[in-house]
Amino acid sequence: MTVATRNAPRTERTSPLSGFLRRREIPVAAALIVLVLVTYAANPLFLSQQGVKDLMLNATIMIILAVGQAMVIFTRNVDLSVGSILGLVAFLTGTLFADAPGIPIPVVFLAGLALGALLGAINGLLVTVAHVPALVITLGTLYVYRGINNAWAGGTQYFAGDRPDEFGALAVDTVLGFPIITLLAIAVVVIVGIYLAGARSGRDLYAIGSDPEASRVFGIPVARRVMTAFVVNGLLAGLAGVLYAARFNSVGATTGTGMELDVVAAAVVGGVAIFGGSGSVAGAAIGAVLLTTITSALTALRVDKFWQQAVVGILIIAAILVDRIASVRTARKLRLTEARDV
Amino acid sequence: MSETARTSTADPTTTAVIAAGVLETEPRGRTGWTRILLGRDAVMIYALIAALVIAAISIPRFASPVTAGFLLLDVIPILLIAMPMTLVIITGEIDLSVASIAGLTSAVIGVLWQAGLDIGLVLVIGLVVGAVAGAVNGFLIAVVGLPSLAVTIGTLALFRGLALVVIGDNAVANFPPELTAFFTSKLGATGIPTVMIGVALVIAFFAILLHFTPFGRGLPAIGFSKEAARFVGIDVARAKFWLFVGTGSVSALAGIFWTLRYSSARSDNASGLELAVIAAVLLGGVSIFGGRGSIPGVVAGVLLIGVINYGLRLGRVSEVILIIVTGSLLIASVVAPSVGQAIGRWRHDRRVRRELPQATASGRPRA
Amino acid sequence: AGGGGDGGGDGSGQDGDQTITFIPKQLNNPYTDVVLGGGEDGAESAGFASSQVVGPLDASASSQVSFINAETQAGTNVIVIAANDPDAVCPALEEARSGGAKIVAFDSDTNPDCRDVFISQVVAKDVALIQVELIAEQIGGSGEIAILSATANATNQNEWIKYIEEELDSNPDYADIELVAKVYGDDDDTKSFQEAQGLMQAHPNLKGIISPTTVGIAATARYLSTSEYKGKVALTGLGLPNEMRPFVKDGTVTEFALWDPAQLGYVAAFAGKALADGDITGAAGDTFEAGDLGEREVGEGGVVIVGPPTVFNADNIDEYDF
Amino acid sequence: MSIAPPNAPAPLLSLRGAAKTFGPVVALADGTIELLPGEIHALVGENGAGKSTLVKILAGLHHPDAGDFLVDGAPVAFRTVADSKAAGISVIYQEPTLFPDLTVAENIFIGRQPRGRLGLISRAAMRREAMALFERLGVPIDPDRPAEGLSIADQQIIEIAKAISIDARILIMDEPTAALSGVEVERLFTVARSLRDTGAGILFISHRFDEIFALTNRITVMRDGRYIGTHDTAAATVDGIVREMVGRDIDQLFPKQDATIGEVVLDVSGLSRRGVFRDVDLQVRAGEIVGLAGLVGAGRTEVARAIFGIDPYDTGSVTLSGARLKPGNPQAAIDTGIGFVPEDRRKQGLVMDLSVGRNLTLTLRNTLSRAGIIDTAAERRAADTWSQRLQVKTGSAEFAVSTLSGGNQQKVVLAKWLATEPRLLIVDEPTRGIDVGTKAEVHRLISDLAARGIAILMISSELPEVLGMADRVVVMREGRVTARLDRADATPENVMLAATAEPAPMLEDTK
Ligand SMILES: Nc1ncnc2c1ncn2[C@@H]1O[C@H](COP(=O)(O)OP(=O)(O)OP(=O)(O)O)[C@@H](O)[C@H]1O
Ligand SMILES: Nc1ncnc2c1ncn2[C@@H]1O[C@H](COP(=O)(O)OP(=O)(O)OP(=O)(O)O)[C@@H](O)[C@H]1O
Ligand SMILES: [Mg+2]
Ligand SMILES: [Mg+2]
Repeated sequence: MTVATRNAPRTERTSPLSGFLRRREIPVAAALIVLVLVTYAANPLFLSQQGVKDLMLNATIMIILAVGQAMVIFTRNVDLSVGSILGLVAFLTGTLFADAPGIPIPVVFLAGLALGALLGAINGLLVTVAHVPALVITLGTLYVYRGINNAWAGGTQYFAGDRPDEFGALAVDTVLGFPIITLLAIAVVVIVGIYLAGARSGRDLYAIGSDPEASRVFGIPVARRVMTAFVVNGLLAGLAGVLYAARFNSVGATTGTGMELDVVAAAVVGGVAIFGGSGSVAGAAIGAVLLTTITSALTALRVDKFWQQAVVGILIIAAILVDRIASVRTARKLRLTEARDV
Repeated sequence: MSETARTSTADPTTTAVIAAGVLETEPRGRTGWTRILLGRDAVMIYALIAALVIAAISIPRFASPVTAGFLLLDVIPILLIAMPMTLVIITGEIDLSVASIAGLTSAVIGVLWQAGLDIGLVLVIGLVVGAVAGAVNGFLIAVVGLPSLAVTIGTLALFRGLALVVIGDNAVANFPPELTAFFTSKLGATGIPTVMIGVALVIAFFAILLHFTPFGRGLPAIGFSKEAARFVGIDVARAKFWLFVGTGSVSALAGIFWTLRYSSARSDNASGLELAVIAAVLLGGVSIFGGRGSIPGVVAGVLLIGVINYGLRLGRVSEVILIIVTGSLLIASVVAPSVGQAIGRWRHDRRVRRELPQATASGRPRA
Repeated sequence: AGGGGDGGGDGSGQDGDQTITFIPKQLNNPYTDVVLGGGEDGAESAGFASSQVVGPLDASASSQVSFINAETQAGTNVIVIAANDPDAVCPALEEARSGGAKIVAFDSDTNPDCRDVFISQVVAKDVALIQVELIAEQIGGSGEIAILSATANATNQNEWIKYIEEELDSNPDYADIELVAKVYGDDDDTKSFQEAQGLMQAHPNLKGIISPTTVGIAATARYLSTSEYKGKVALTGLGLPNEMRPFVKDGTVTEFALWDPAQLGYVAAFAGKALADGDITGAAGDTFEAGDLGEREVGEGGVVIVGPPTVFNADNIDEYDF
Repeated sequence: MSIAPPNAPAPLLSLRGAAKTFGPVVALADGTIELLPGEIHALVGENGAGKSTLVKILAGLHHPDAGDFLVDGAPVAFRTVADSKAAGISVIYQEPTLFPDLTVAENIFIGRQPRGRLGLISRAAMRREAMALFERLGVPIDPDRPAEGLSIADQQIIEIAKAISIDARILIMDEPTAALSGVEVERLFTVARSLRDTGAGILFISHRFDEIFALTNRITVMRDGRYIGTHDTAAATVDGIVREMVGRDIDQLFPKQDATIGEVVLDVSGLSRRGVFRDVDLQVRAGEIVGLAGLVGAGRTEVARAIFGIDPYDTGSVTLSGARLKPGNPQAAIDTGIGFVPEDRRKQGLVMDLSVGRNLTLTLRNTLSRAGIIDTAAERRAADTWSQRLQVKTGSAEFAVSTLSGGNQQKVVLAKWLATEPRLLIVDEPTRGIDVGTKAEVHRLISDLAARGIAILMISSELPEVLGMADRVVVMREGRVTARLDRADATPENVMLAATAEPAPMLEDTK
């Protein structure tokens, strides 16, 4: 008996271009470009210097949150408490500037990151040690963190005037046309992106999301990796919280309320599979930009205000649909050219 | 055939202990009544009773029919939507758009009533709107095969947006007074709202559907393994489609209740209710991964949250404490069983170690 | 609705044993805190045995109802409420009244049928007019303006907007001013911020913005102060001095208005006391003594006016702390 | 006392008296094994004998409740799989554990991907090394495709590639050949022998005696969680091993009973699905067992799934006792009297987290209900009856079916279909991964069913099974039927020829 019945493997590699076009980020990025161009055609002011700056600023905080959320989703978990974490850290930032005048800005950043990481670690611990579903745990901490924020802040709000000007300037000053906080967000995307694509422990996150049980059997330190994802997500939510305080007018008990579903939507729109295992942080970031840009675009297009939210909903669904069609195509191709008779 | 060598490390004691392949001293898996009395649902019901007793003792005026009325009126929307939501989550899906569907229904009936349509017709159209909205979810999820978490985040925005489109910034309040009075009326002196009769019917419907029908038997199978469910002839897509139509329709019912109880139709009615419903369902013991869950547990879960909420409010405890308590309860409800399991495992290991001879005391360095 | 009766019975009547509860639109809101601060002051001066503040954390239409219910059952004598929705709270308030409680609306009115008196900041029309006046002055009497409001359903906001629109249409002084947009920031800082941005893009010739909400005006000011539009687009509306101080100082905002929120709560407490004691019934012409603020009269429709709005600018803003 | 032959080198690994319990279930009472360098050591035993449990202890996945475990003569206590890997142990588990979203190459190297510049993973190097491994195994799999959608056989091959890529000193293979065809098994053996010759020790678990006797040096037998004995393969006989495994003499392996062949029950004609199978004609009569033979990947499972309605088909028709079946509707197929025992019992045959009882009655849910409401007492009775009839070994019908051994799980699958009293039963690899004792039982069951007039379509990759059981054999190759053979003509040569080459002229078409 011979292997004559099997064809030799096809030697030609899939071309880099077609590989690029198959990436899940592409449809979202295309949708974003179309949206921006159409809006620009209708209202040139949309891409004025100030307009572009506003678009970037709007996306910044959502990008950072979406990157963290994507990391957690890759491991087949989810963190619904990010809005509450952001709120707590933003309030901490306000408190630090108010109670310790003259505190160096980097110290505030560190404190914010630390608090975010701590809150993320609590989520991670509950999820990994107690082996309970993240959606339930983080829905719980969503309430608990929000409660703590309310108890701590009460009616106190810190306003722009309570913070040093240099801190507020982070969200105003630009370098090469990019606002400083946007550059921070881009740096986050690049660093986390490289880690997830190029580091062994980063790849583990995808393996865990792809099949948690198999990961355990295979010997991947599942708990440690999931913990890492939650801590990093908390850390990034903390960063977002500090930047929120820099960018927006006031921080108080309700800062960041209701953000969680938007963040998950951004990741999903960006091609992050909700059940883990696939997607990229670049995609999540593009998803964040798309969602934040839609609102601005609709306003710039003077779409009736009552229609705006409906249009956002339709676009979210359209993005998932497009993504789905693309992946069904790939799957069909895999079926018709089965592995061994490629 | 020749045996080259033969060892037997099993000494008589070991053999005795584990004679029939089963540890004699080990408690068996619970069956029958103990299973029911010690199960997850039962614990929720005990917790509910405990909460009621504690509230009655420590909060003046809690133990009165008035409480029953106000408390039930507060939880009815959650209770209603939690029923189909339980079934949806058991099949491993989720529906985040329920509150938006309730809002859309509210907006539609408001506008139609103001336009002068007959109230009966208005309510029927409201229900149809909910069913259609659910069918949209069901189509995208069951037929197209999109993940429900993602789809319903989209329709959460879409349906709420449509509510705004329909009614804009108006509020319609002039519903027939007989009708709105009916929705807050009580059954005699019991304090129980009259509408609870309808709610009880909805609960019974879903309880029977889940626990005593062939359709319901299929749902946990779908939740655990879609593929295996297909191989026993369960039409997974159809089941899911109808479940989403179900959540849509019942959300519409909740929207109608909401509108008439508060006699106010607005686009933002019931907003944010989705997370409260899901929290209650999960507290009621439904596994977010699908497969596990029961209607009695969920009813107890919803009522427990209701009692704590109302009790604390009556005791004028701040809302802040309330959300911390709600969140902690949710966390505790899932962490506690897994702590229990860990303790059980530890005791089992200890018992086994005592009974089985440990071959070498020194030879097993625990790394 | 007979259930409320047995709850209300034992608490009412005896003087000195009366209780008052404030239900704001939402807890932990700085403006609300100032109002409630005045309210608690007033409650003490007026002689209530105890005063409470309860309320939801979100300002949604129906979230106040269960608090009203709990207060009804607790037998509270006076409920002071700022309604998130004028109609949604009605059935619950009716039930409270039939249990013997007196209802005082403040800040944002309920349906007049379900309360005894409404304590209004100011005459709604005055608030509208002063804002139009301020913006007209700041943009030099002509050009495009826009309104950035709170939620699309807010009763008080919509009333002011209605008067603003009427005034712009009818007053020949404002013939050259065109109201080009109304947007809603939902009293959410982020949303208001982005709506402000959107206005600039959608209306390149915009000369001024009126934001009759404290959250909206602050968010818009913050946006303007950090954008190229600073100093080019005028902004006015209703704001808290503490919140607006930096923007007045840096020139983003020249003038804005507000009444003293603490007085609102203060008067509401006294009105409640007068009602509970049976001194007034809420009919037009009734008068009551409002502590340090002197005598107040109940006007048409059971409305009590607290006082005229104050205009804040760089010269006087440091004199206020709320 | 030592189980090693005299003058033998020091054992690589030795486990003595290991015990493991899950709740009240004793999976392993006395797990004992010794692996020498340069040997291939078979571990045999019935389903549920505790083989996989023993493997999981060696892998560090389970912590034993008792017993001694030595690696290179030193006592060890692995806490995680990583510990056992560090000790040079590489394991192929019974059930493939691949990550569907990752590429084939990444699946092989996950956790130890080759690194290039800046310490980042080098995809090119990873692909190169994967290609080299597949070269060695003689199977052309595209290393860049995701593992999603791979056939069980391909998954198993990737598991093997994964294990041998580590250059482990100790290689443990738990039924690696269960899903493989002859060619692939041969390749695997070549690789295993070359590893052995470099001094590695290999533990090999299989239910196929031909493989055990062809490959191994020694055989260890287990029964009911206990060590029974170890033998030199050269000196052992199949009968002797089997007697030790089951503790008794077993019945005839292929107890084919005579049955009266009746009317045509299943009639498939011109069935085609683009890219999967073409023009499949097939008939099965009452009382007849038709064997569907072919190499793995020939499309047999696909045809069966299309008949049952799991997959759609493009053209053709399926008729059951004269009634045309609705395509793509399994419930209609069940209602008209088809039962289907699928090849992947964990994913398709059973709902693993559901109880034994609920699994058994899942197919009966419609028939057990009156006026739309399920009669729960009848449901419990049915579950008890059928689990007793097939002698399913379980603590309680309320235990999750995932706690059963592979063989017992397969019995549950069979039971739930027998309970529907089908007219046609399709069985896909009914004895994959099942021990001899149970296997004979399954065969007897199938034969019984045929004798009672049920039509049986049996897909099997095990030639002796097909030849022993079938009245007629239909052979498929690359999605087409290449031969139809009567029992008399169905010799191993004829079947293999039809399965691998152009149809030879000597093969007569029986249709
Ligand atoms: N996680 C578990 N929980 C409960 N029981 C278990 C578990 N794992 C295994 N068992 C039980 O332990 C016994 C041994 O199972 P094991 O999988 O080791 O058998 P095996 O020899 O590998 O069988 P097969 O040849 O069918 O693969 C079985 O009776 C099984 O039901
Ligand atoms: N999981 C899958 N996804 C997509 N296509 C598949 C899959 N499995 C198999 N195929 C396709 O179907 C054809 C038949 O494969 P299949 O494994 O079903 O054949 P078989 O004869 O039943 O073999 P087996 O002995 O494995 O059951 C393959 O050549 C392949 O093209
Ligand atoms: Mg096994
Ligand atoms: Mg097959």
